[in-house]
Amino acid sequence: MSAVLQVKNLRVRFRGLSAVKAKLKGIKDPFIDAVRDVSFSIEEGQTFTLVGESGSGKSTLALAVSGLLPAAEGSINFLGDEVTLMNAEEMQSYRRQISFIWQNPVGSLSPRQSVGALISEPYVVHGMKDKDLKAEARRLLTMVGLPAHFAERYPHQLSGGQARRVGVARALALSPRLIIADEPTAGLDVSVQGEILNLLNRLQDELGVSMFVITHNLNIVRHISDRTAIMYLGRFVEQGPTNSIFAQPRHPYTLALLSANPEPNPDANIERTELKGEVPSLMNRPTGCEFHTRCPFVSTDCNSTFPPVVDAGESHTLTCHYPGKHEQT
Amino acid sequence: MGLYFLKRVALSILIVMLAVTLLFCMIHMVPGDPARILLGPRATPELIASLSAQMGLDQSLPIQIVKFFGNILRGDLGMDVITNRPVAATVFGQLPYTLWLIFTAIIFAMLIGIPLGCYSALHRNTLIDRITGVISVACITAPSFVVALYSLLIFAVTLHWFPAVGAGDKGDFWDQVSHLVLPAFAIGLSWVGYLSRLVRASMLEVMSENHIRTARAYGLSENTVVYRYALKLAVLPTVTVIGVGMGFLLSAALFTEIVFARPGIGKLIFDSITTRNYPVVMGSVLVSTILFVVSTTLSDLINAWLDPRIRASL
Amino acid sequence: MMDALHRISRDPLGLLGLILVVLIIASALLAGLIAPYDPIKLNIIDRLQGPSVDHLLGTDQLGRDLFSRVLYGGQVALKVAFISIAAALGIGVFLGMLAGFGPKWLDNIIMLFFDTIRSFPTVMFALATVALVGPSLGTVIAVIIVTSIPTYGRVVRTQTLTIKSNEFVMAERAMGVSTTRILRVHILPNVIGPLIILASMDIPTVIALEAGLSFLGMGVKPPTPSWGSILNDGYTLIRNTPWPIIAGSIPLVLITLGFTFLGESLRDLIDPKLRKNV
Amino acid sequence: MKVRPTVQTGVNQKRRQILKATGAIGVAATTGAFSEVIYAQGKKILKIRAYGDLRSLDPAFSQGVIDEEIQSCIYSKLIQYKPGREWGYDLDAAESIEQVDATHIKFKLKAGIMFTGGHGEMTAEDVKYSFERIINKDLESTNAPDWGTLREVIVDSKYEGTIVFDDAYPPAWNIAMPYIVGNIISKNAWQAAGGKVDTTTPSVSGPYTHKEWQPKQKTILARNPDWHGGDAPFDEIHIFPIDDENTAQIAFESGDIDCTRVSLGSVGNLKASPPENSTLEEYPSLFYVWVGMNVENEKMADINLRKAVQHCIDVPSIMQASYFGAASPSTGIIAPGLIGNRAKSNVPPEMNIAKAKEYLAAAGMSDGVSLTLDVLNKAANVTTAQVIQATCAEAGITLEVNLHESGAFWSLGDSSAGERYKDIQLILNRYSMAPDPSYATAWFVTSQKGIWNWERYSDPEFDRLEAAAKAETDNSKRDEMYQTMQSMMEDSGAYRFLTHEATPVIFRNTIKPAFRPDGLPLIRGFTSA
Amino acid sequence: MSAEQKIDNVLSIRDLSVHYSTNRGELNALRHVNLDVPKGSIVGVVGESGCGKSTLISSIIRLLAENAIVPNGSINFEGSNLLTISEDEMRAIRGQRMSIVFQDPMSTLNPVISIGRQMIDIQYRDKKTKQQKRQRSIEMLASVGIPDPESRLDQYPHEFSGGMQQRISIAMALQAQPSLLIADEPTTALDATLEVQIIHLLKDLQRDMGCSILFISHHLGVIAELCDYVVVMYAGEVVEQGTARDVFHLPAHPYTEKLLKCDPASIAEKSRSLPTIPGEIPDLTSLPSGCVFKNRCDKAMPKCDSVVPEWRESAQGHFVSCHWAKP
Repeated sequence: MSAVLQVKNLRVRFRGLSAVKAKLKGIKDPFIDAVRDVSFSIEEGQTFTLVGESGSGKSTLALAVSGLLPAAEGSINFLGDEVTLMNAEEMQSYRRQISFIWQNPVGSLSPRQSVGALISEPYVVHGMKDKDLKAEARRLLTMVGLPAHFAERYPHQLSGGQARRVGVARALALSPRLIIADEPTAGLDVSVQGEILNLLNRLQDELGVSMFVITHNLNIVRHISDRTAIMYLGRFVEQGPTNSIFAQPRHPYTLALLSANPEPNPDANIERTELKGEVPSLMNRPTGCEFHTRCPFVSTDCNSTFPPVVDAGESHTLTCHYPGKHEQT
Repeated sequence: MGLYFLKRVALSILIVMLAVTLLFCMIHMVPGDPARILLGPRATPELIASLSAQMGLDQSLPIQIVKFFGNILRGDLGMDVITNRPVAATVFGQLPYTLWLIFTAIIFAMLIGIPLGCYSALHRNTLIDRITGVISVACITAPSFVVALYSLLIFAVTLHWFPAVGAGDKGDFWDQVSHLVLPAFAIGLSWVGYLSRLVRASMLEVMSENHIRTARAYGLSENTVVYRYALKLAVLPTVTVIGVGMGFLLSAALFTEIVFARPGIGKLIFDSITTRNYPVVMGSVLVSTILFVVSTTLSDLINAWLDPRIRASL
Repeated sequence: MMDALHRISRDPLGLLGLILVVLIIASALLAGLIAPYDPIKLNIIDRLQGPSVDHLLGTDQLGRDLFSRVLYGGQVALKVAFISIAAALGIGVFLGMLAGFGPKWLDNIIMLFFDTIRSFPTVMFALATVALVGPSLGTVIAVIIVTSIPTYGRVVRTQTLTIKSNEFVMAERAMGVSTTRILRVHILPNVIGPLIILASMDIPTVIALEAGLSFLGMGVKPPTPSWGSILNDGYTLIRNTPWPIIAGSIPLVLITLGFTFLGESLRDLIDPKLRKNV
Repeated sequence: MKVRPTVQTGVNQKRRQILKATGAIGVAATTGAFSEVIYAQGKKILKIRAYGDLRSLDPAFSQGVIDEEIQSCIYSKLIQYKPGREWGYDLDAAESIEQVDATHIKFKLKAGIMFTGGHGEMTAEDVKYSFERIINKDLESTNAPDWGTLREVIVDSKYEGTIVFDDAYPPAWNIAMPYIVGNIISKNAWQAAGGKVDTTTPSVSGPYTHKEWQPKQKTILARNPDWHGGDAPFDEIHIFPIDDENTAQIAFESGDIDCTRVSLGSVGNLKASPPENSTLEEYPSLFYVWVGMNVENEKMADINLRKAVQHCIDVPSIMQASYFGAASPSTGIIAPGLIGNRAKSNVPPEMNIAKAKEYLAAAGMSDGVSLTLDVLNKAANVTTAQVIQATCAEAGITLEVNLHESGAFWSLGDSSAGERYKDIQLILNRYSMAPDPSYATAWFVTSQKGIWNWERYSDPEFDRLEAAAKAETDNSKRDEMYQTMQSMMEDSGAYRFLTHEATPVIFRNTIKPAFRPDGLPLIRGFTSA
Repeated sequence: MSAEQKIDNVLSIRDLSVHYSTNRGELNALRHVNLDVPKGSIVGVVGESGCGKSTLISSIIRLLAENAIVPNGSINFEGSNLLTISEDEMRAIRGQRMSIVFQDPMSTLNPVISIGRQMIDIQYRDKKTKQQKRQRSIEMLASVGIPDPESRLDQYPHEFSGGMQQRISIAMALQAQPSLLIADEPTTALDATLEVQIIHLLKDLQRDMGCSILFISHHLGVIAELCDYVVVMYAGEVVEQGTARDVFHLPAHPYTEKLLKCDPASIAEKSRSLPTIPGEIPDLTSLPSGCVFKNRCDKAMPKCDSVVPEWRESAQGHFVSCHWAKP
């Protein structure tokens, strides 16, 4: 098994203030780090899942990986090629090999295009117009379990689940090596969520494609993912094999996320790790451990020194001063 | 906020300079020599040449423009070639009349148009809504010179309610007001229609928003919901439109100023362009673009005052 | 399309608008068949007559049949409106999309251009243009094109900015779709529909502007019959006869009602948020 | 006796009541600086319309009738136009004046004519200063040509002087002394003011003083208590610049003004149902309107084509359509009542298509020809152009009418401003006129080509006659010379004379107006009835 | 929740149907809905998109869209039928005895009016001084955990985060101490960790104030954690209702059963093939005869095709509409 994608020490930044404003306010660094010091790799045919709450930098990371946002630092290596150094032509061929499934099932489909046109667009864009576009569209629709006559429909005529299937079909069109799926189940009903996850699993099994899934829904993670990372304020606070993360969450934030998911059982007696307050702004990151403002297990030195990376074995790592402290209380 | 102002002022200066330069170049490409027009049929070629030199017309266009802006910095708008008075005196003498006219017209339009629009929106698809719809759209159409003429014939000639021409006697407030009524009506009428349609549309939109449902869910009286909660949002686009509408208002003012023989900047612009009175053209274009820029800025500020979200983004 | 028509017909004002628009366009197109007289044929003996069976709307100072002139005037009005709005739309859409989708500096330049044009009172710009090239139908059209570009451009820019932030645009970009294709295939169709409705509601304004220019003696060349020149004739003749003004006003009011109600009806149908950020 | 008609006072009270009843109608506050109230009851105020706004109060720089209407009220002249239907003059500042020989005019001023502002009594020195400054090249007065061949004014005594010309200059009696350049100003005051003034004046000597100018709104004249002629009839005169004739008439009907020119189109209605308490009077006018043809234009160079066009134009139709039957066809450029007016034109006013076709055939253009007609964009002109267009079409001449706004129009024939003068083919033109024939013919000499002679008509004989007629003191000879000149113009085919228009005026019966024979108001002569 | 217990119900809906007239014909958004909210309890309404949850809420607060028709049914709230009382009476109830927290906090509050103003405005019925009203608002904000409420009162909605906005909405809703609080998916727009905070807040406030809550959500976990009773809706009908324990442990309707099964949260083991409910909700403008769920039900029998199942009590306090349900 080899890595399809390898990301090392990636940093993505945005301009938070205009140059003039920053000068006026005497702020030296007008930039915001949306993603900071992130490293991970995705193995061939495997699924890597990124979990985090809104604003944690998940989508930014995905866009940076695909070259849609420039990386400020670090490297992104796709099958041996460095994405950050690609010229326009190389980038175009990179785009052929990765594809996206976007968060909003209907909103990610161009509203005035028919489903058929949408599905066959990848071929048009990548100079394969001579293909039988109609046949391809039919093939892909069948593949994602939609009847062929759906090719004539328009996005607004689709239900969430159907639109999501169209999105998947589109992502599969060019037989990519990597699919980046941003919240593939967002906005879908529970019953439909299952269908989409099954579809993704089935396609991965059939096509051997690697997947990079971004979600805030921990419930779905364990069913699709091989490896999971937890993101907070643009950093990975914990990362490891999915089983290990679920079985033995070590970082207090992971713990809180996992326990924040109420089980559909009125008798369930959850020992909940509840977080205080809200996520701090990226503009002024907390000192020391960036999670210390909300951490239920915060200690004196958390607010002054940045925590070390702790190896919890089985390539399970986390960044915390007191990993597993909850077990002691 | 401070930065916003700095940016805004810089941009405004740029717009004003561009606009003045552009129009000045256009007028200069136009045939017609101000000296000839000014001096009339008996002018000798020597006289014409001498006057041209006096007006700086013998210099190249870029130099004239640079000189013009240089003079502005020194607070000098040049001399009106027709009356030999400073352009500033001519322009600022006319400006108040037009400002009052436009101001009155807009107030009139808002006082009638906004409630009308509200009413239509709240009684959507009723007979009254449809009737006000037809009337207000018909108002939009009416060319201001036709409205001006008919209001003169009806209110001045037949009914003798209001005076016909001029702007009234200086110092006699009621006389000035009575001279303002018909022209303001002529300009404002189309805006009544326009504003009422605009307010109706945005009111309908606002009324369908969630927070209105919330306000109702708290049992707030319909009046509170409409006039305190919805209207404030619904007038936001109106404010913008009025701000941007300055150009149209000045144009409409021109027509009424002609028909009512009223002094004003619209008429001044018209006269100075047709007589190729370049210094006055430059001066009045300058003032009217400043007027536009100020009015759009003002409308932005009013919007910011009404809407804290915009305030925050300034 | 049929669906839209069906839905418009359920809105009484929309239906009224549709009927008026169809009626006026048809009467303009068929003026040659319907008009009882040659619109430019002089008949000085029968000048300044009131409405009669012979002359439905009376005659003007040259004895020309006003009804015929109104019908033919429709051709001028529609020509001015459609050509100028189409051209202004074309350029406005192009510049607006460029501003909305392009780099910030280009956006700034285009917006500066828009604001500069908008800062002229329309009439002043018209005056300068007319002084430059002389009054004619072409001049009127040119003036309207230039002064309308900023309005459409701004709307398109705002729309483009909104659409640009939609997920599907990012989706297309991620697929490697070129900027021109995104603009042409994905943004344009979303911008153009609402814009055409907006433009249809501007048609009356354009026609009124033509009337205004005629009033200042800067309209179409004589003897071309236009509603504006009929109105202008009516203005000078007001103490002799009210009929030319009435004749000039009727189609103006009707077409305004028509296009406004049709446009509003379509707008409510397609996008109620359209007028917001003009 | 009140001049403001009682009806109007009533209107005013009514107006105020309405305003008070309806509240401020959304208007707040006034503009502070206004101090005076001139609505005081019992003041006699004459309100009259002018078709344009004041431009200058300096006779050297006044621009035509509008300024002169004001200046003639505040300054004195040796002689003034006599109101009435016949051209003539009355003595004003002059106690006596006579033409002693072809080049000398002797005058004696009345004693005791005082200049306001403490500038003393009017003397011959003031007359000398007033007249000579106009022809002084350094001053660059636009009105210098009105003084023709004036050389100097010799001061003979305190009140006496002699006006000396280089050559005989009969027009001095018609367009100089009683007109713009005849205004006498105070040397003292002018020198103190730096030699020229703008829209204010330091000193006046007429029945009224210049009280205030509100640009584009009105000019206010007030009675001059020190006027030598006694008390002026009005406390104040308000002159309103109103260019639109509809508006002017409405202003009259609504009581805002007491006297105005009305449009020719309204004459019929006003005659049929005259407004209460008012009088309509029709005067001829001195304007002359014609269709000119550019003899140097490639197409128009053929005299046969020009003659064809002359015969294609149906003047009676134009009189009906453009002037509502209130004006009559003209025979040339010199109006009836003036020396040089022709009884008949060579080409009859009615069109003659057959003849036109003959000329076209002679020009080898039987198949038709297309020409352009340049027109100023005023309503009457546009209508005239359309009539011409229609009648020309009957003969096979296709006319394209080009409208121009005034700035562009008035530079059409200017050969110093590009090549546009060459493109003129037909042009509909209208010049104003002062009551001396030389004023009309001066524009059509060879030296005016490319200046005001847009037809580029040139005939050495015409030039010679023009110069001679100007200096001819025998009026019957003058008359004959000017008639000949107009015939020459017409025969060249370059001109088709249309009309002198007309001046219908309406005034309230509460005033007794004074008009020049061409209907222009002599405001200083207005009295209350 | 039987008829005898009716007296104890704050809200009791009987046989309520709501139709919308649309271009495509009559849309039967709600059909013969029965629902009870016992005093002092939290009732959860669960259902997928298009099941009629929002129509249900709109009919309770009587703010239905213009094209809505209510052909039959009654909504009894503290002794008065909300469908028949006058508009003024209804207004007197809204925000006073019954209030509501909406789904999207960002659009629920008026963006151009300060929080304080909005909170004071809704106390318009109280004859208190402005200062007292202000004080009351500060107390409420403090009770929902807004730090420094006094100074934040003059701020505008956009100056608060989504979680804070939802807390404010709750504060406003509970300000008048209503007997019924309707919470329409109040946590959907929030992150999981915030969701937990809000649920706890609601629970605490409910306990302190003793009001009833009608809690609408599609999130089964949240319902299970928070609610005493559960109502399950499907395609405009209430298909099952009972205590939370009954419904979650012994679902009586096949739809409930399937819904519970396919929630990934309830499947602790990693599975590559999750259970689903195949098929789609029927078109509400042209409903099939018989049971609405029959096309997706694997227990469907011929009777289901023709006969609409009755609403019956399958066990003590556990109601269901299914032919399989045992009486």
